[in-house]
Amino acid sequence: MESFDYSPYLREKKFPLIWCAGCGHGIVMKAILRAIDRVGWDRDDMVMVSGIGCSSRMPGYVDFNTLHTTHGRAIPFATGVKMANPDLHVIVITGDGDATAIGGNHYIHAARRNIDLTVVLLNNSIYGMTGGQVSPTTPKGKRASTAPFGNFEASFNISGLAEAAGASFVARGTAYGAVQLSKYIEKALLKKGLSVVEAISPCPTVFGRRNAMRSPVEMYEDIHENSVSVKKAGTMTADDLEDKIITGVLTDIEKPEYTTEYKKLIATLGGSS
Amino acid sequence: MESFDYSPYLREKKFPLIWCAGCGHGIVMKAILRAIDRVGWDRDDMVMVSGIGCSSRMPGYVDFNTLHTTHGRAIPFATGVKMANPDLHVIVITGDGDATAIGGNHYIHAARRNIDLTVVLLNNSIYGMTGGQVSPTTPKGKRASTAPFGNFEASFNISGLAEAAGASFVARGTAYGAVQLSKYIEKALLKKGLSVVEAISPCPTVFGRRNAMRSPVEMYEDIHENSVSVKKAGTMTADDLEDKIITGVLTDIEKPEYTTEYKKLIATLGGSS
Amino acid sequence: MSKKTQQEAPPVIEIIVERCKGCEICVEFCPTDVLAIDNGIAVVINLDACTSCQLCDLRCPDFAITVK
Amino acid sequence: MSKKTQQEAPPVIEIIVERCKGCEICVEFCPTDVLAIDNGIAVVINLDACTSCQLCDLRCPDFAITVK
Amino acid sequence: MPVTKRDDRVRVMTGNEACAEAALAAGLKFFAGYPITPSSEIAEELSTKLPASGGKFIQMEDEISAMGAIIGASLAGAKSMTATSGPGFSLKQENIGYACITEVPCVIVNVMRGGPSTGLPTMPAQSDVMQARWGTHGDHPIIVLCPQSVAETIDLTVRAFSLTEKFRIPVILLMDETVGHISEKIRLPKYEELEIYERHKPTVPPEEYLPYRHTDNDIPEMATFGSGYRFHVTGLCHDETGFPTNNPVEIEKQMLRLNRKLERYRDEIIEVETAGDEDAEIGVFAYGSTARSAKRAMLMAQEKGIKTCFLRPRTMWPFPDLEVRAMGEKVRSIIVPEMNLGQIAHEVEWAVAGQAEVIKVNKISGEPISPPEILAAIEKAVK
Amino acid sequence: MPVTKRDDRVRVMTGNEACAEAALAAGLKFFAGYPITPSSEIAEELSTKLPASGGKFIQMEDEISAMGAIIGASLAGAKSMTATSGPGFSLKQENIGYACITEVPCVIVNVMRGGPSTGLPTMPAQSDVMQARWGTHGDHPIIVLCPQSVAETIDLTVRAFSLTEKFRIPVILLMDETVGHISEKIRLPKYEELEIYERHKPTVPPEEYLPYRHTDNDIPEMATFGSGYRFHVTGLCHDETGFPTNNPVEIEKQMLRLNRKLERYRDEIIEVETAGDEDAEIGVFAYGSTARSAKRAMLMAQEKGIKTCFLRPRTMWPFPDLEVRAMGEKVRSIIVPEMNLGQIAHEVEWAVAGQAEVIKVNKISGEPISPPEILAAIEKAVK
Amino acid sequence: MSFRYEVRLSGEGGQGLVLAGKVLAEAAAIYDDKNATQSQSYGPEARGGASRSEVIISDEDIDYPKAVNIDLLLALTQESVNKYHSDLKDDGILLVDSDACSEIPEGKFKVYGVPIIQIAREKVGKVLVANIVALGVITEVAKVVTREAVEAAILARVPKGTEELNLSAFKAGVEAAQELGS
Amino acid sequence: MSFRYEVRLSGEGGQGLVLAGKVLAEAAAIYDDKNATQSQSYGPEARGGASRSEVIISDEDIDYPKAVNIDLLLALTQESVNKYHSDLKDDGILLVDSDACSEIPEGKFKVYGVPIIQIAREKVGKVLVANIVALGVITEVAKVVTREAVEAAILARVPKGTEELNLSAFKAGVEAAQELGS
Ligand SMILES: Cc1ncc(C[n+]2csc(CCOP(=O)(O)OP(=O)(O)O)c2C)c(N)n1
Ligand SMILES: Cc1ncc(C[n+]2csc(CCOP(=O)(O)OP(=O)(O)O)c2C)c(N)n1
Ligand code: SF4
Ligand code: SF4
Ligand code: SF4
Ligand code: SF4
Ligand code: SF4
Ligand code: SF4
Ligand SMILES: [Mg+2]
Ligand SMILES: [Mg+2]
Repeated sequence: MESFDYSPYLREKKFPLIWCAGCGHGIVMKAILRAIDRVGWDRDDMVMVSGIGCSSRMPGYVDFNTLHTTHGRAIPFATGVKMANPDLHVIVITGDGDATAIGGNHYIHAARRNIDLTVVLLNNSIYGMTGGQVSPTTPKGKRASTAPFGNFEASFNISGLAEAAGASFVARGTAYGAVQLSKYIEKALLKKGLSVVEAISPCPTVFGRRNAMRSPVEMYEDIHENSVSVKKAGTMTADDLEDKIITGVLTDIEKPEYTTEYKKLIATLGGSS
Repeated sequence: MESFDYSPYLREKKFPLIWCAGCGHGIVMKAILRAIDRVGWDRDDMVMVSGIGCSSRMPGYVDFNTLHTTHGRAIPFATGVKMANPDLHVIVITGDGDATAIGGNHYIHAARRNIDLTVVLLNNSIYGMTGGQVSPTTPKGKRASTAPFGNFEASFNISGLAEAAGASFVARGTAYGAVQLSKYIEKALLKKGLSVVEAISPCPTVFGRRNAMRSPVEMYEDIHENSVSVKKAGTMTADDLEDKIITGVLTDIEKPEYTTEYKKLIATLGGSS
Repeated sequence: MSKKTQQEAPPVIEIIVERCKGCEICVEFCPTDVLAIDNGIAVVINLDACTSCQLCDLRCPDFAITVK
Repeated sequence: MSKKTQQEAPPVIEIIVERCKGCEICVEFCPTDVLAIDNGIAVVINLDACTSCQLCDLRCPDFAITVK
Repeated sequence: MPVTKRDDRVRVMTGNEACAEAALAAGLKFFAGYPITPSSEIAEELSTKLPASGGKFIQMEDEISAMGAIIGASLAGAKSMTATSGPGFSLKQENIGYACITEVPCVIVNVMRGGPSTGLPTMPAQSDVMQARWGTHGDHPIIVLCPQSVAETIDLTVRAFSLTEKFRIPVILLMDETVGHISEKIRLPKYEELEIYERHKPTVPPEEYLPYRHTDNDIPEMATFGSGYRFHVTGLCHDETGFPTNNPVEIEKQMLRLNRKLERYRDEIIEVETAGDEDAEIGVFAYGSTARSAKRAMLMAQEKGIKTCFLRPRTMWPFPDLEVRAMGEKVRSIIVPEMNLGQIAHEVEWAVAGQAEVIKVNKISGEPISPPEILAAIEKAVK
Repeated sequence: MPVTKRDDRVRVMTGNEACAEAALAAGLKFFAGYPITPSSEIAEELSTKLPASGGKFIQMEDEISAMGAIIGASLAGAKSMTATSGPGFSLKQENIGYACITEVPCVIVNVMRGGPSTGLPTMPAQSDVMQARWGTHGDHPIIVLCPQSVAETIDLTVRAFSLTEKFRIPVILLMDETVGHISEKIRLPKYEELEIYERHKPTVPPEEYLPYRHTDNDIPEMATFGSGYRFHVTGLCHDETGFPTNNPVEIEKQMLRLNRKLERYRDEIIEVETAGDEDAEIGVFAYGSTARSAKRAMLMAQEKGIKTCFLRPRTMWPFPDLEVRAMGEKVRSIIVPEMNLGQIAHEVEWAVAGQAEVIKVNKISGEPISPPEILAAIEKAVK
Repeated sequence: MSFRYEVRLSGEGGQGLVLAGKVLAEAAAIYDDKNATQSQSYGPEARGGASRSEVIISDEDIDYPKAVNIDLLLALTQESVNKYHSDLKDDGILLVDSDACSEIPEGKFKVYGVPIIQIAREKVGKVLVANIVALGVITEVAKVVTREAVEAAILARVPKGTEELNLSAFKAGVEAAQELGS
Repeated sequence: MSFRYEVRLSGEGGQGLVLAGKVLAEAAAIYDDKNATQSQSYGPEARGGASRSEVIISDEDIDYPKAVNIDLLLALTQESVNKYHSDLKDDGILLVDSDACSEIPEGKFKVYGVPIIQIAREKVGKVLVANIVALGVITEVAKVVTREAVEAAILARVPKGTEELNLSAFKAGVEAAQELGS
């Protein structure tokens, strides 16, 4: 078996990647590129939009139409891109802080509208870029630079939130389980509607170190041990599931998609787009 | 039986109310005041905080500490009030636009933190104050000044969203069923944690007229016909439940409350608050 | 006390005209047709029928009607 | 072709040193201990053991290692 | 005798309606907004008319996202606009800065009401004129146009699109509540005859394309997402390639180019109206709806024998400093009536640098300034 | 020979740490923030130290909510602060306007980095100085302080709290990345000896309390939520009672009172540092970290025999116009070095009104301006 | 000096005075080829109807678009009479709903009392069209727009299906004015 | 003129140069009663460590806090040697990690080569403390802070439990410098 050749998708001049040694974001990026390759879309038709954060630096490295926006606002920018030209395939790259702290409202509204974007949310449970502040997904008790005594806020179930808001496809994968992750992303890309893939992506530098996980490898092993497939999770008790990462496709439903509905409206009114 | 005497709670000099003839907001306001009366809290310890909208004009009429903030931001202001003085009872008055359009993020984050606020969300499925634009709760197909061909966006289940985000108490009542509504509000007030009461409150002026409901009374009758208790809803099919208003207590769970946890932290650190 | 007997005084329905907006809610939801709208304002037209059920008060959005 | 036979050439493991950050992921997750870190960079220490399973490539966050 | 409309292009419409109408004429294809008084009618009009003309309208969840959406749409090739008022304008500032540094064409309408905060939602003011220039953080270029009437709203809306597409600088159309809500008789332009500027696209092959090239004219060509030019756009300081850089030389080069566009094309961007006596001793400087009172006041003063002249910026920013200075060199006093506490009078003072006395006529009560109020100031000044 | 610390109050700390430390000393009880480079250390410090001193720290979901939360907390009686940088500062603008019109005391720290937009997150700039004055819509009063060093960050943070509590005007502490991140030797003040201003509370019985009373001193007494004074606060224009009004007379009366505070207490609010030769021919006007280079440049110029003087605003807004004018009347040229494109130089030009030449020294590359660069401008000016 | 005619329509929110103003302005501007502007004052936010609507008609450009020296004031409530009559010109016209406004202040203006709302209710059958009845009266007493122009403007503005109703309201207003013998 | 000593510590992010700078500044300021500032340059956002840390020591107020005329440049990588050596004073000191930096540019400055990282790894047992080893060398060759002050500052800054390790790193640096015979 040949290694997958990422180079056609890369801006190799921009390498090495800005991310720290062992950061999961690079693994997720690979999973995305393999998924796109399988789907077979033309690079000219691909748009990758991100907010601000370590994760949001990804668009700089991929040879698509790329848009690195403001913190938390990737989804609105992507909404504009998609509405202006519904033929473009728009992927949103975002982090837990970007999508669920400052950008939480756009996240739920995009889900409500069910607009055809694929949101890959790199969840490292921390604000990586700014040096390790607590995020809405930091688990209770974990330390962060602004949770010096351990976080005592509850954390979001961000996939659950997307479902409640109306997303038509939600899945969760991990940087450890990179093959499956890529499959979920592929499904998400193909879904006509708002799809979210939450990718658990370890941050060794500012999360791991502060929480007694000394090496990147340790963090990946940790993910490995705590991952439970959605199927298996169905057989487990809530107690057993605490602190577990449930992976798999969590929601997959058919609903009217926003730009498609809009096209119909235009057609009804006799406008040509 | 004597009529309930609202006057001790009112700023009667500010009457008549700014709301249109038949607007549900006044009925909800009464339900709130009766609930507060039953709970027996001192007016000096009550803070009512609102955003911007017709609904958000309520604080001007009640004789508490009252705070009419910026559009969508009532919850953050209320969070500051409550944290600075956890002995105050803080009620947030907000509208569907205020809480779930521009303010959606604060709404879900307050639920996540489970901070002890009572949010009464007056849902009239429209932006009343600005003249009838579509809101995130406008039902599909209904007309609004910015949905001239009928709304084709999906609408939020705003109670469901609060639950998914972590609220510890969620209930839904209506201006028609004002007695029950007041009971839900009472429970919400007594709940230690973030509680949401969604109050279905008709807007005859800019919603009703545009949607062929010619009189306020018609709108109340409509609510009456479409209301289904949560108990009864359990026995109905999803199809039957379409367009129905499910009323009752939807969530009521015990979880650690934010300001209480913070107090503990201060105590641990030996700080005195 | 709450049971209505013949000896009891009839209820007193107070309508604050400055507040009433004539929305007809009290009129339509009064179970015994005690009220009506006159010149855009609620008025009592059949006090005897009033059962003091308070539904008019409960639903009046404008704090304009009370029953004692 | 994908079945490994004795006649086949051994896999070619390419490590782009400018990209490698020495995170040890490839080293630790290689099932057959083909790799090691030397002076902060991944190096091949036991090519013969390589089964071309690609796990190193799959998980290298820095696009630094490929197996052909 | 049945009456028939004499001229098919004659209409009575509000400034807000005119803005929507003109935007469509200029080729608007995407509008994202969030309702706010007194701008909502622009969105309402477009929610009907855009889809009918094949464009797209969306009501976003807030003003921040509306601003983000129009930038995204513009990058995907659509002429884009949003409309709001003070509170929403404040919220849009961060993303306006993004459009500035990434040089994405877009039009932002602010129909000014009284402020700060919720202030006076239904009453006119002109108190966002400084914010329009300085509302977002960091040095940035911005163009601001101020119509005084419904008819001029048509012109300046069309012009806003031309300027933003040509110079790749966001353009703010700064109306006031009076202009937005007044109904006036206008004559629609012939749309076929409008001068519409289309974005300058690259002609080089994609691999040679530099999205932030230091071109001779300081305006890089702009490709469209999906057109085969795969480029990168970021709000970080970037070099010619569009990728982030920490190199101080490259940073400064780009930032200076960006900001230089305003100076370089100043004369093309700035438009003023002048009127009145050549040998005036009193000048009146006014803009937006207040300028209508000001001009009337000038006429009244002239009737009373006071030599008066009038200067009105249709372009507020870049500020018409030379024009103001020229007036300052001619007259004894300049009267500056504004529905604010003297924001632009400060700029007038700066521009005249002591050459003439600057007299402020301010009103922030939510009421417009009337001709007699300005006349009184003129009369006092000549005494 | 073991070394022992000589003086217990001597520390080496960064400007950001100093800001947190001083805020606690001034009585800070509530901080709400959202992380952003280069301000995050202020929040990080306070997340540890506030609860330990009985105060509250909260990281909100964004900057808008952080700003809202501190206003709420202030109304409930807590001295409140937030800290951010450019992008977050832009987002806070709407609610800053709310604090202005409702006269709620609060301190907003902006540690300036390069802009616009994401710009240069880790590099210093001074390009939000105009935004600090005009960032929110509507006419509004605001006070802005600019420390040049870690030691001065201590002073001005304490002062920020005093000014905001005394005048009921939001105070912006405008640091720059250099001041925020530099570690310097300082000597902590004796906290017991600090002059701390506490909010002026009403003494009348609750039923007589007018939250926006037209007091003689233009500063209404401020009650606390929960203290028995049940009053109403709104961002709409309101009258003395705090309730909304559409009455033009009442509106204007309140708005004028609000804005008048800045003029009336100008001399108490404005602080400048002056240095150099009485008979200088060249003046240098600088602020923030750039002022350190500027002062060095002045000394270097003096060594070369050039009579030079120096003016540094510790208070940036209200702008020290009289002080600048006085300098302008004395010197031939004023050099204004800034890490922006000349934002404050424009104000200097306005203030001197042609009395002196104003020479801009600007740098927006993310690098600080060095003494030799300023010296070069001085030398060129004397030629 | 040029011709400028200022009309202020005042009453309560919901009485359709903005629409009446727009119709008047359109009649003058589109059908009578004059210049015209219409503006209004709102309540606290956009929601409620405006309680004051102003039309300026002129044969020149209209600079200041607010009424300051009113030629005709329509007042449908006593409150508006009290509030606005002092803005009337010396030879201006005060047109009041004679049922709603009993106290008529002293002044040099002419006063016409017409039971506008009653006419709408009783003659036309819909209180809602009182604004159009008022337009009829105004057209007749002010004589700045032609009847035909106003009719055309009404037809262009009112919802489909209500044309007849509105035209008859207009006619009722015109007739009531004629009875005044003006 | 007054005494001003400028130190630049350069290398890669993650080598602890900011901490080393802070320790040096604190040694001078708190324990040696001089004035001192420390500042740094960051990468694209705050996340990564800084790759450049500067300390100014003076007996006066320090106005411009950036190094412009460097007295001592520590370079732990060849890249930093290349990038920064030209900022050195004529009689300045270039201190390089002798393993990492093989090409030493011409200049009037003095050059010291010490295998700092190797000492940390082999003599002290932790690459991580290379920054403290470097501090030892600097203290010895620069002679602007006392050894005691630096030791006290190290103890005040390093995490509990690592005091011994860091002190021995410092000592190893001092000794290596002494071997240079300076
Ligand atoms: C408006 C605004 N606020 C704050 C910031 C600072 N900031 C940059 S990235 C970031 C958090 C990123 O966290 P996340 O999205 O989880 O990405 P990660 O770095 O962890 O991949 C923050 C707060 C900003 N750039 N803009
Ligand atoms: C930042 C900002 N954006 C927009 C507005 C305009 N605005 C005022 S109220 C409102 C909607 C209110 O709707 P809702 O909360 O549902 O209240 P309702 O009037 O229906 O009771 C809007 C959009 C504003 N005041 N501020
Ligand atoms: S800080 Fe964390 S998230 Fe950011 S690049 Fe480093 S490891 Fe990845
Ligand atoms: S517009 Fe609607 S919500 Fe607002 S007051 Fe009127 S009826 Fe109520
Ligand atoms: S419900 Fe109240 S406001 Fe409505 S008609 Fe009856 S009394 Fe009047
Ligand atoms: S109390 Fe009951 S019966 Fe009496 S008027 Fe009211 S609703 Fe009718
Ligand atoms: S996983 Fe990649 S970066 Fe990490 S050590 Fe191996 S080759 Fe190097
Ligand atoms: S391909 Fe598999 S066996 Fe070979 S080096 Fe990589 S991980 Fe090890
Ligand atoms: Mg993260
Ligand atoms: Mg609503």
